[in-house]
Amino acid sequence: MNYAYMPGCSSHSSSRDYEMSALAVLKALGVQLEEIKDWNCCGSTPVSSVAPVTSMALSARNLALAEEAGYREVVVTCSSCYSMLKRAETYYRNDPAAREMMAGALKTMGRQFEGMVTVKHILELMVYHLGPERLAAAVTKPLKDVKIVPYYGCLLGRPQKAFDDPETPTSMDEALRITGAEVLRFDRKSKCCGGSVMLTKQKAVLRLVEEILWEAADRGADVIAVACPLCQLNLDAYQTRVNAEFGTSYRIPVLYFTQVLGIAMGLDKKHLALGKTFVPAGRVVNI
Amino acid sequence: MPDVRIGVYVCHCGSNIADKVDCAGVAEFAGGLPKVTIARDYQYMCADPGQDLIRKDIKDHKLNRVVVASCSPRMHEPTFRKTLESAGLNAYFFEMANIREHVSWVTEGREQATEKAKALVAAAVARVFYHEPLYERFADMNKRTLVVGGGIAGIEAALKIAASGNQVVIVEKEPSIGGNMAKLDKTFPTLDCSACILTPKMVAAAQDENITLYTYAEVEKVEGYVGNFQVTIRKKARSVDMDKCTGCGICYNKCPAKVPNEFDEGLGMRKAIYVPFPQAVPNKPVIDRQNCTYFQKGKCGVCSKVCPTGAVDYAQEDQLVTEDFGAIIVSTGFETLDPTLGPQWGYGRYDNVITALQFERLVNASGPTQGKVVLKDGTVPKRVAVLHCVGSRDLNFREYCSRFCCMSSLKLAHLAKEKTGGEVYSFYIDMRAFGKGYEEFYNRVMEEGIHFIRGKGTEVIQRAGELFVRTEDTLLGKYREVPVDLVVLNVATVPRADAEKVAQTFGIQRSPDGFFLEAHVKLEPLKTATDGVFIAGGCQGPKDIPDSVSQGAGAAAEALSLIEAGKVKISPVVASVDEARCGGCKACLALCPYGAVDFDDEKKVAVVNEAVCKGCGTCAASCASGAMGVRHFTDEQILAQIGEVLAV
Amino acid sequence: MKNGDFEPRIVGILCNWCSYAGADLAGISRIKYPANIRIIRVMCSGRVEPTFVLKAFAEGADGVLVSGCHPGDCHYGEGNYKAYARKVLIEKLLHQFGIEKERFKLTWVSANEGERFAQIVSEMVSEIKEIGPYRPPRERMRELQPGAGTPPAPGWLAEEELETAVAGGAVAGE
Amino acid sequence: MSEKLKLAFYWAASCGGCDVAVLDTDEKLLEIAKIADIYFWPVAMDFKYKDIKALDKDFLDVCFFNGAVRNSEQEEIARLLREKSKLMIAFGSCACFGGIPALANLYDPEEILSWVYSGSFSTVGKNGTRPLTRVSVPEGELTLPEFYTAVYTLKDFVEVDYFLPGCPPPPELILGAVETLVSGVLPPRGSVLAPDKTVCDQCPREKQDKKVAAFRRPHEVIPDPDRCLLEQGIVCCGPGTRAGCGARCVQANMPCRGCFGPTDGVVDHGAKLAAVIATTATSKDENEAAERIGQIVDPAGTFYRFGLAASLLRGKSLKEEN
Repeated sequence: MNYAYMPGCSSHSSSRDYEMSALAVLKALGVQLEEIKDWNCCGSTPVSSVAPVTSMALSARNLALAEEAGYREVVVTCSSCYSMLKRAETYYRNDPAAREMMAGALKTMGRQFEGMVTVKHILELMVYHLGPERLAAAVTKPLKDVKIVPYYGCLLGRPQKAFDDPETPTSMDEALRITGAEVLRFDRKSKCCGGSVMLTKQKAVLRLVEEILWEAADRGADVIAVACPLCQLNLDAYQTRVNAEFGTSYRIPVLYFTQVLGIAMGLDKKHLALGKTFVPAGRVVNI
Repeated sequence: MPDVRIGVYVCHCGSNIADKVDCAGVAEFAGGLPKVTIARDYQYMCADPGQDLIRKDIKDHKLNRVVVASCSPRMHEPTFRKTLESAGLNAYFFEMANIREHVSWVTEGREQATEKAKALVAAAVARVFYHEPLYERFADMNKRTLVVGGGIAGIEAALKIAASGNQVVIVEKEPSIGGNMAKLDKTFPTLDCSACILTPKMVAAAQDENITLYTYAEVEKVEGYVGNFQVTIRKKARSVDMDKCTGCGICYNKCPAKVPNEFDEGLGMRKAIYVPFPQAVPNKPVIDRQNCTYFQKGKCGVCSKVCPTGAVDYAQEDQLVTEDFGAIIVSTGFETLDPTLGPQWGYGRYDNVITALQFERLVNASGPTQGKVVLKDGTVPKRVAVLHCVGSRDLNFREYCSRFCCMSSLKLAHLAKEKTGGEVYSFYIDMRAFGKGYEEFYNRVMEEGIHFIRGKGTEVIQRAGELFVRTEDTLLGKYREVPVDLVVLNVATVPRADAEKVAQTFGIQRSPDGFFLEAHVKLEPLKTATDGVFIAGGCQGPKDIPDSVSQGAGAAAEALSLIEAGKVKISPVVASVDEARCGGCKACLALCPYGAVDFDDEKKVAVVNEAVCKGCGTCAASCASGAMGVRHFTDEQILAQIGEVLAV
Repeated sequence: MKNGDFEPRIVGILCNWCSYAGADLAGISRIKYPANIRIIRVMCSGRVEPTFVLKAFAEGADGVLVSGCHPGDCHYGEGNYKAYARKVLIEKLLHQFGIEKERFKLTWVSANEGERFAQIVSEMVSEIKEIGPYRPPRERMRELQPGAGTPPAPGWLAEEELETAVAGGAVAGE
Repeated sequence: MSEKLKLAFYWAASCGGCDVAVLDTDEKLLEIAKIADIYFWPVAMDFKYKDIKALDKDFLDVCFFNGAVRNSEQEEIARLLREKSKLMIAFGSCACFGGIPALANLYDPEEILSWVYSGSFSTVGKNGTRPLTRVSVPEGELTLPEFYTAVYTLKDFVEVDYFLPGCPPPPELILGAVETLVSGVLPPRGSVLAPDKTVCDQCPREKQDKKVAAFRRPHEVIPDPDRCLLEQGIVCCGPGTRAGCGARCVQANMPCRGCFGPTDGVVDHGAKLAAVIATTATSKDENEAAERIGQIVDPAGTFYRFGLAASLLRGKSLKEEN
């Protein structure tokens, strides 16, 4: 089974570990992702709020490229890419004015989009398409005595409701439960981590991060599992600064859910790129 | 066919039509249409002089058809039909062209409006040419009224009708009447005790010889029409013989099975055999078979053993009874929004987040804590937050305002202050104190030292065992997190879960918010699309007690005005079969939602029961032989209309 | 936009209880919409026959809008479901008659959806303006003299003929 | 009537089955011959148009005109025979409502000609030669009738006194018509010489509520011979088609095709049939209703098989002309 794959900018930089583990897990499940040739920026953060239409056109180009290459589904790992591409897809199908605009922009690039491509997040692909049975069958080294909180971040169900509930999503809970780990209740699973304003409003963001870390620690989590590069960076890299700011002493590894799955599936740790986190993955990796 | 002579009258409706439509021009145009004898325009056709004009022309010009171009036929068709009748002409030789609602009020340009008005008039003229005289008939009116739902609105309606000497049946699906009001502790703005003012009404309803109570019963099916409804009611098995039971209470004292008490909003426990609350009417128990050990496991039977009168009857079965009624009042009430739908409110996540109704039960002396406001751990909260508009005025949940929650929140804040003596915070978007004595009540509560925070309580979080309410305080222009011990969510008022089913059973339409739709938003608040079916109370939209009581009384007046007339008019607009043409294919039989089409096995043709037919015309539209027609909406009439509406 | 000057003529056939009342509400609320629609009232969308739709097109309508109560809300219970079934077949027929799908619509408009009604009309008008006027097939009937060419059943007889035909009663073959 | 009836038969746009139907009266034909003289019958005997032209106005008593009108010759002869006949009878479904030939109204004349003269697989010459209405040859000018833009019913061009539908009209009705004419007690002008009931009235099958869960074509099922065909999901035009045929088709386990046209008062036969058939497929689930109705193949060809030229729309609009 082959899907078009849109890596997005972070997959080839800060979140190499996400991409590597995702590809490794999917490969083990018999799924091949094929990178869209000549893909471009999804049109995320700064552009999307200043010039929403232009940013949608950027997304639309990626969809058009996938469609031209004969794909019907584009898989993304990054939640921000997902949100942007999904927005373009949704607007293209339902809003004639936006469709006209995107079609016009694509035309200047000599391209067109027929609306035949559907965007899927890797979490959606794994849990709702490949299905829990298939994941469970691949688990060879179930995690024991590991407590995990799933953290979805804000973008998976927003702004448009997509494959999971925006407030109380459950798909990652389901995926993680299959690994044998104890998946803890996590009330802040879909709260914003502040990622997009980390550089401009750091104080506010540290408060948000702290609250998430607090609940994870309070519940006794060994690991926070995430599905978004920016969430991972924010929760992982800023733990020291949070500790300095609030006088706390959090030290919770933040792993991509694909890495956790990969461990349980007994995949080669080097393909899972487990050594890249600021807070070392420690115990979970060494089981 | 005798010479057809049509009179056309174009109404100015003051300036309502004349501003946009050249009425004189339309009249002149109409004068040139075939068979039109006279065409005039006039200021107000519906006023007496306008009607006199028609009457005079009918006499002087021997008119035998009349077209009035004015407002919607839904407004004045009955008026002008009466005009024709009073001039000795059959009322159905009349047709209306709607040039106000469908033309002058919706069209920008005068030229387009005038042209559209001409087209509608031409179509009406073409149609009226084919009109035939029809005769209304009358059927006897059954004088009994059915009230569905025994909350305060239904009780009020029943009492009023009973007082006039007419029979009423109240069907209530719970074991006791009383509805939502019975759960309340105090009522705003006077703070009198809810049970104290409701219980006498409940008892009066039970004792009134003109009122029959069917509690623990539901309406299954409604057939017939205004004046002659046949209603099938399911009387659910109570497992207790109502005649033998004295209401002594030994059974539920001894019953070993405990279940969360719905009446206490799940806060306290009740038994499997129970009366929902101490003042219940009737004050006789019912067995909840789902939770009864005897019914689930076949063993126990304690209640039966201890009952001194042998009233417990495990073999009792649901009973279906069919009764006749002339009018129906639907007062099925409302529910509150499921607060778990918004996980951000913390309900179900955190122990000390409760709903307004749960708080009512807490403060109520007969509630699970005997009136003490306590936290889950039994301690008295020092800080209480009351959140307004939880799910109301929120596009993610309910767009509408739930109308009474500002006042009920004020009342809850007052009670919290009174019962706990602690700090009370009220989170509101803005304060809607619209009713008599309400603003005064607001002022009074403010003076009691409640903290009013003008900001929607958007999120309730718990950290280290402490609850925080998050809000944007719009007066301070600041984000705030307020630490509290108890959060009371005043959740949105919503239609009952079974509203769709009830609406379909009674032929009521619903508005987009899901509540029952009245016939006219301002002028017919109690009528529905189905003649003889009225609505009252919270089933029509969020309402406080005074409003519900007024509507109950109003619905009683609506029902009585029908009943007291004694007769009900049967419209002659019904289907009819041309037996000479009907081939007996039977395609129409199953189509009729009322079973008004039967088959005559001897003649091998379809026959219509005119008393049952409502004239929708579905059968006519499906009769390929053309034998089935519907009077006043014949193919000829409609096709003529279609042809002419395009001719201009 | 092409066909800029073209003002389509649309026949609206509306049920009395929901859609006609909804159109009334648009008026009461003074919501403006194009004057291209001419509304005819029936008691129920279940009364609407394919004949009405074809009649409108035969008379040169550029569009036909049928509207009834939302599913489940029909005043008569289920008339609108029948309207829906007929609508599907009418669409197929119209397609075979070369009539574009934009020209015929069945919508659900309730008594309090005045704004929605106005919006539906506006959209339909602009869609039909896009595709241009409908030329009924009678325009192809070049060989016919004016006045000729009506279908052979007493429906097309002149009024007097109709009366004699009906009054005549029995016909051969019985 | 002392004198013998003077009859004419004509064959316009039709298959010829109506003429054969006259022969189907079998030995009764001899009785007709006793009471009537045939002055014109191109399918059976050699007459020339000039012979008819030579007759006095109203010389003929009755003309039985079968076939629709599709070209100028057919119109000319229709007008000629009308002038020479006291009574004009539209004989058979094509003359009454256009019949099968009128399904051509769902196509442009140009589409038809290009198919026939170049597109079709059986066309021999591939150079697309088309017949011309006029061509000059050394011997003079040759003409052919003009091909009309549409198929018409007889009534579109001349006044018709009676309609005798059927594809073809059954012998009993033909004989009944002749007897009526001989009797001199004539029904009102414009009458259809068949009962104003539907085929269902003559159909012996057991009928119940009509709720169709799936439509089937006749070749896809073996229907129960005693139950209503429509109730078995076979599109049967019986509920909306005039009786008089004796329910011939349904008794042979085939659905009614609608050849007798509508009953009196019905404006559009096909539309009425569509109404009843669609309604039987009603479902509260919109997708289910759509799926059921999707199973009706070629509704225009099914419901307007005989009546297209006499329907409200009468066909498809011509393509935009250059």
